[in-house]
Amino acid sequence: MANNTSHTTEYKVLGRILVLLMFMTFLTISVTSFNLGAFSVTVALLIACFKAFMVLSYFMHLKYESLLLRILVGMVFVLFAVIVLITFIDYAYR
Amino acid sequence: MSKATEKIEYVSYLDHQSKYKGIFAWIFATDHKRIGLLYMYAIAAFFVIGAFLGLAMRIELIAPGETIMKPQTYNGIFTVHGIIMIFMVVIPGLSAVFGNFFLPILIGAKDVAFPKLNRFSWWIFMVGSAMAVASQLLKSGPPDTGWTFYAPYSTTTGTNVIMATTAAFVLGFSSILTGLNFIVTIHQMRAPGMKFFNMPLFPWAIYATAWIQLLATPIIGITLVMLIAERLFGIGFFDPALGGDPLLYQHLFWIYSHPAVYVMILPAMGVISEIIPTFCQRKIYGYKAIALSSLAIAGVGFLVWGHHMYTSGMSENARWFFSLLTFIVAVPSAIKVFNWLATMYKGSIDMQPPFLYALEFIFLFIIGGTTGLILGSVATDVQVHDTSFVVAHFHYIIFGGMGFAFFAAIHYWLPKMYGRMYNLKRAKILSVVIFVGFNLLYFPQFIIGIQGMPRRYYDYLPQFQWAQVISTIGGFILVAGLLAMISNLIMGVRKGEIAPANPWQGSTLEWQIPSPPSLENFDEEIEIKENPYDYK
Amino acid sequence: MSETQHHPEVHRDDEAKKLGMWLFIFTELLLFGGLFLVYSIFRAEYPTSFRESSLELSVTIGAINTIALLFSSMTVAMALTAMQKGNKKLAMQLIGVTLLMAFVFLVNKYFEWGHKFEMGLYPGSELMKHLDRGHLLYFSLYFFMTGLHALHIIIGMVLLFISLFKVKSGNVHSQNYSFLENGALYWHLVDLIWIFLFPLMYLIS
Amino acid sequence: MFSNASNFVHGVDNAFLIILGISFFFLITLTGAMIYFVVRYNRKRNPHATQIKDSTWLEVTWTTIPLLLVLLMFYVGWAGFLPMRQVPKNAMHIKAIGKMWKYTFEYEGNKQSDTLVVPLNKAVKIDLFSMDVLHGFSIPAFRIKEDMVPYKKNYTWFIPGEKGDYDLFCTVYCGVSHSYMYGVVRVVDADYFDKWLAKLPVKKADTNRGFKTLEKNGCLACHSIDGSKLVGPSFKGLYGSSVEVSTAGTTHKVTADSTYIKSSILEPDKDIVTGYPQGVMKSYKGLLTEKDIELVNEYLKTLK
Ligand code: HEA
Ligand code: HEA
Ligand code: HEC
Ligand code: CUA
Ligand SMILES: [Cu+2]
Repeated sequence: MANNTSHTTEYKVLGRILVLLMFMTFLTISVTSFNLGAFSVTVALLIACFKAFMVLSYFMHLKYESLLLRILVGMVFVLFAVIVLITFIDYAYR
Repeated sequence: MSKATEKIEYVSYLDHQSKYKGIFAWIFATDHKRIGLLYMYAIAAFFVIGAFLGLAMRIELIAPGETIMKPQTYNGIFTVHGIIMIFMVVIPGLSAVFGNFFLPILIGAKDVAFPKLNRFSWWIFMVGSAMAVASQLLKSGPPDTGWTFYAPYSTTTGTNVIMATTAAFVLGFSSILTGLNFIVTIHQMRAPGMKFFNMPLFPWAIYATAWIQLLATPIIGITLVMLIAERLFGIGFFDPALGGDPLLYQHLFWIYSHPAVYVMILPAMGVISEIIPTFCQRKIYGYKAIALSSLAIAGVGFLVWGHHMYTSGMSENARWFFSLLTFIVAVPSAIKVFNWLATMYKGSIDMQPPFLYALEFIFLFIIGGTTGLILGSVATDVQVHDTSFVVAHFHYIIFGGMGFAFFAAIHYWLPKMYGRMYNLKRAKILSVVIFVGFNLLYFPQFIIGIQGMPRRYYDYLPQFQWAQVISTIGGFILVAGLLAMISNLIMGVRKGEIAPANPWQGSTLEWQIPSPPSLENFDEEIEIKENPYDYK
Repeated sequence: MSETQHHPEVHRDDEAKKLGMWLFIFTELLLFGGLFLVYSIFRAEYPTSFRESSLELSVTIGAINTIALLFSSMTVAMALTAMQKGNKKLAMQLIGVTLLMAFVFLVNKYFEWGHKFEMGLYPGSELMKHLDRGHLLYFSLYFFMTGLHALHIIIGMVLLFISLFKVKSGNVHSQNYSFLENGALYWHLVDLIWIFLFPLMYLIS
Repeated sequence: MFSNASNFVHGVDNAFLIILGISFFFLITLTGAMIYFVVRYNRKRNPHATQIKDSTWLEVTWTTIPLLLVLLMFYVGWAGFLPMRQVPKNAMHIKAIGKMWKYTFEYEGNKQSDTLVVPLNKAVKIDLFSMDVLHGFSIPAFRIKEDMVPYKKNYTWFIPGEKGDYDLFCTVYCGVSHSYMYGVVRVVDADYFDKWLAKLPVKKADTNRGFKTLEKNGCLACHSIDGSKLVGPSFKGLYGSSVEVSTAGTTHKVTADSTYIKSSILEPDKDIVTGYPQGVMKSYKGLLTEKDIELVNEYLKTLK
C-alpha cells in the first residue's frame, strides 16, 4: 500500500453533487432574470460561493484532506476577500 | 566530529561526477547546492551591473546641470538600476542563493522537494534576466518609467516598456516556483523527528517568505500583463484618456510590491538569527517570538500597500487605515531586534567578520526601519514622499539590511560552501570601510530629502549640492570596499586555508557535516535537537 | 509527520506532489483574483454600462458552457475514482468524456467570440475605440478574462491528454495515480473560475 | 523647522519631531547596548556564555511598549494631516494645471499666470489638474504635496504665513524634463496681490495656426512667448535676432532665420544655445511636417 493518501469518492456521491450544482446554476439564472437590483448580485455571488465550496469539498476531495490543507485553502480565499475589501475602502469613500 | 562512514565514500558536491561534463554539469544540475551557487554567480554579476549604474547616477548628480549624461539617459539608468536591483538581485537574493543551499541542509533533507522544478526556476530566471538586459539594448531605448511603471506614463512612452515588463513577469514566475518548492520542502522533507518548532530560524524565515512569493507575485503578473495589453490594444485599464484608472494600477502594483519588500528582508532577518547565537555561543533568546514574528510580518505585510499612495488622491479613510496597519507591521520587526540584543547579553562574543556584518546590519536596519516609521505617518510622509528621503530609506533598509545580511551570510557560510577560509583580518577591515562608505553615501540624502529634494531628478537646485557631493564620495568609498571584499572572498575560495567542518562552533545541522557537503548532504545519521541552538 | 516505515520515499513524494499542485492552484486563483478585483472596481464605477454590455452576451451559450464544465468536472473526478478502483477502461472513457466536454466548451467559445469579431468587436478594433468608457472596459475585461480562462482550458486539456496516455500505457495505475489526481485538480480549478465568471459576465441584468 | 510658512508646518513638524525623537532614542540605546555587550561579553573577558531562559513577561513588555508608541505616532501623524483635507469654506480657488513640464495657474476671471502668487494669511484652495500624465504638486516649505492625476479631481490648500518666494517641485516622475518642472510660489501682501491680479491679462483665445501647432506639440512647455525663461529660450523676439550657439564644441553667433529655426526643431542637438542644456529638447523629425514648421516660422515672426 504505497498510495493510500487519497480518499476514494463514490460515483453516486459525485453524481449527486453534479445534480446539485446544475440545480444551483438554474437557480442563479432564474434569480438574476428577475430584476432584484443590487440584491441579485449578492444572491448570484452567494450561490457561486456555495457551488465553489461544493466543487472544492467533493470534486477536489478537500473534505477528506488534512486539516492543514483545508486551513490553507480557506486562508487563500480569506486573503483575497480582505484585499478586495481594503481596496474598496479607497473606492467607496472617494 | 564527522568521519565518513565505511559504506559511503565521502565526495564533496563540488567534485561529484554526474553524467554531464564541464559547464553542463552545472546548468543541468539538480543538486540544490549547485543551483544555489548558480544563482549566486548570476546575481553577483547583475549586482555589479546595477551597482555601476548606481555609480553613474552618483557621478551625474555631483553637480547641477549636465555632468556626464543626458536626462533621457539618466531616466533610463535609474529605471534599469531599480529593475535589476529589485527583481534580479534582492528578491531572489538570499532566498534563492542561501535558501537553496542551506534550507535542505538545515532541516536535514537530501534536496528540495522538486529538484527539476528548481533547475527550471533558475533557467527562467536567466531568461527573464536576459530579457531585462535586452530591454536596455533594443532599438527604442531603455525603459524610462522608474521601476514602478506608473501608468499612464508607462502606457504612453515610446521606450522598451513591453520588454521590461515581460522580463519582470518572467522573473516573477521564477520566484513563484522557488517559493512553491520551498513550502513543499519544509512541509514534507524535514528530517524524522524535526517538528516545526525544532527548525532553525532561517528555514522559518524562508517559509514565511515563500508564502509571500507564492501569493503576492501572481498579482503583479496579471497587472503587468494588463499593462502590456493596454499598450498593444489600447484597452484602457489604467490610462485615464482611455477610461482607465491610474490609481488602480498603483493599488495593484503595491499589493504585490509592498509584500515583496518583506521577501527581501525576512530571509535577511533569518540569516542574522542564525549568526548571532553562533558567535555568542548562546541559545537564541525568544526563539518562538522570532519565528512567529516572521509569519506576522508576512501576514500583516499584505495589507499595508497603500502607504505608497498617501498623496495620490486616495480617499481619506484609506489613508488613515493604511497608516495604522503600517505602524502595526513595524512591531514584529522591533521584537526581532530586541531578541537579538537579548541574545548577546551574557554571551561569549567572538568578533568574526560575519558577526561584525550582523552588528552593522542591526544598526542600519534600525535607521532604515525607523525612517520607515516617518514615512508611515501620513503627515510626515506628505512632506518627504517622493523625495530623496525615500531613496535613503530604502537603500538603508534594502542595501543596509538585505545587502549587509547577504555579506554576513557569505562570510558565515563560505567555509561550508567551498571548504576554504578567506582572510579574516582583511574581511573585518573591509567591513568597516564598506560601513563608512555606505553611511556617507546615503545619510545626506535624508537631510536634503527633508528639505524637499525630489527623487528621480536629473538636475537640482544648487542648495542641495553639498549633500550630493558627500554622497558621491561615499559611493566611491563603498564601491572600492565592495570590490576589495569580493576579491578577498574569491582569493579565499581559490587559495584560502582548508576550512574545518565547524569553524565557528555552530550548533545547527550544516555544521555537523563535512565542508563542503557531499552530494546527498547527510552520509551518516544526524541528531535532531530539541532546540536547534543548543549551546551548553 | 506520518512516517511510514516501509516506503517513506514513495509515500512522501505523492503527498509532496499533491501539496505542490495545491500551491500552484493558489497562485492561479490569485492571478484571476487580480482580474476579479479590477472587474469589481470598474463594475462599481460603471454599473449601468456593465449591465447594458452584458446583455450583448448570450446567456444560453454561457449556460451551456457552464453545464459542460460542471459535467466534465464530475467525469474527471469519476475517472479518478475509477482509477483508484483499478478500472482502467472506465477511467479512460471518463477522461475521454471530459476532454469531449472541454472541446464542446471551446467550440462554443469559438462561436461566441467569432460572433463578436464579426460585429467588429475585438481588442484594438475601430468599434472598440468608439465605445464609451464603461462599455469599453466591460468588453476589454470580457475578452481578457474569458481569454485567459480559455488558455487555462487548453492547458488543462493538455494535462488530461497526457494522463490519458499515461493511463493507457500503464504509467498511471491504481497504486500510483498522482499524475491523474493532479491533472484533475487543475481541471477543477478551471471549473472553479468559471463558476464565478459566468454570473459576473453573463448574469448582471 | 517650525517656521510659519503655512498653517500646516506646526502639525507636520510636531509629528516629525515626536517620531524622530522616539527613533533616535531607540537607535542610541540599542546601539549603545550593542556596543556595551560586545565589549563586556567579549570572548576574552567572558569565555563562557550564560544560558538564559526566555521570559514571556519580557516578550510581552517589549511588544506592548512599541505597540503603544506606534499608536502614538499614528495619532500625531494623522492629527497633523487631517487639516490638510479640511478646506475652509471661504478659501480662494486657484486652478493649477500640470502639463509636461510646466505649471499653469488659473485665477478667477479666466486669468492665467506661470507663477503662483498668493496673498498672505488667506486660505487658498488649489484644484489640481493634469493634462497628460501624473505630476506632483509639492511645496516643501508649506509641507504640502498632492498628485495631479489626469481626469481625476484632487486638491490641496494652505494659508501662507510669511511673505517670500518658495520652491514648487513636481515630485511624480513625468518624463525627460521631470527635474525641470519646478516653479515659484510668491506670497505677497493682500493689497499687492489685488493689484497684481488686476493687472494680469485675461487669457485670450489665440487662433493663430502657428501658435496652435506650438501648443499642440507641447513646445510651450519649454518655450514661453512672453520673454520669460523656461526650460528653453523664449520665442519672443527670437526671429531675426542673433543667437550665440555652440556647434560641436565651438561657440559662434548665428542669425535666427527660417533655416536655423528649422534645424533647431529637427536637429536640436546640432546648435546648442549658450546657457541651455543639451539633449533636453528632443528632435521633432517626423512629428512636425514641413508645413507645420513653416507655420511656426510665420508665427515666430510676429513675436516681436
Ligand atoms: C527591504 C525592503 C523594505 C523594508 C523591510 C521596508 C520596511 C518598511 N517600510 Fe519601506 N520601502 C521600501 C523597502 C522596504 N521598506 C522601498 C523599496 C520603498 C520605495 C519604493 C519606491 O517608491 O520606489 C519603500 C517605501 C516606503 C514607504 C513609502 C514612502 C513614499 O513613497 O512616500 C513607506 C511609508 O509608509 C515605507 C514604510 C516602511 C515601514 C514602516 C517599514 C517597516 O517594516 C520597518 C520596521 C522596522 C523597524 C521599525 C526598525 C526596528 C525596530 C526598532 C529599532 C525598535 C523601535 C521601533 C518602534 C518603537 C516601533 N516604506
Ligand atoms: C538592492 C537594491 C539597491 C542597491 C544595492 C542599490 C545600490 C545603489 N544605488 Fe540605488 N536604487 C534602488 C535599489 C538599489 N540601489 C531602487 C529600487 C531605486 C529606485 C529606482 C526608481 O526610482 O525607479 C534606486 C535609486 C537610486 C538613486 C536615486 C535615483 C533618483 O531618484 O534620481 C540613486 C542615486 O544616487 C541610487 C544610487 C545607488 C548607488 C550609488 C548604489 C550602489 O552603486 C552602491 C555601491 C554598490 C556596489 C558597488 C555593489 C558591489 C557589489 C558587488 C560587486 C557584488 C557583490 C556580490 C556578492 C558578494 C555575491 N539608487
Ligand atoms: C523638453 C523641453 C523642450 C521642448 C518640449 C521643446 N524644446 Fe525647443 N529647446 C529646448 C531647449 C533646452 C533649447 C536650447 C538648447 C538647444 O538649442 O538645443 C531649445 C531650443 C529651441 C530652438 C532654438 C532657440 C534659440 O533661441 O536659438 C527652437 C527654434 C526650438 N527649440 C523650437 C522648438 C519647437 C518648435 C518645439 C515644439 C515642436 C520645441 N522647441 C520643443 C527645449 C525644448
Ligand atoms: Cu511633472 Cu514630474
Ligand atoms: Cu511599502
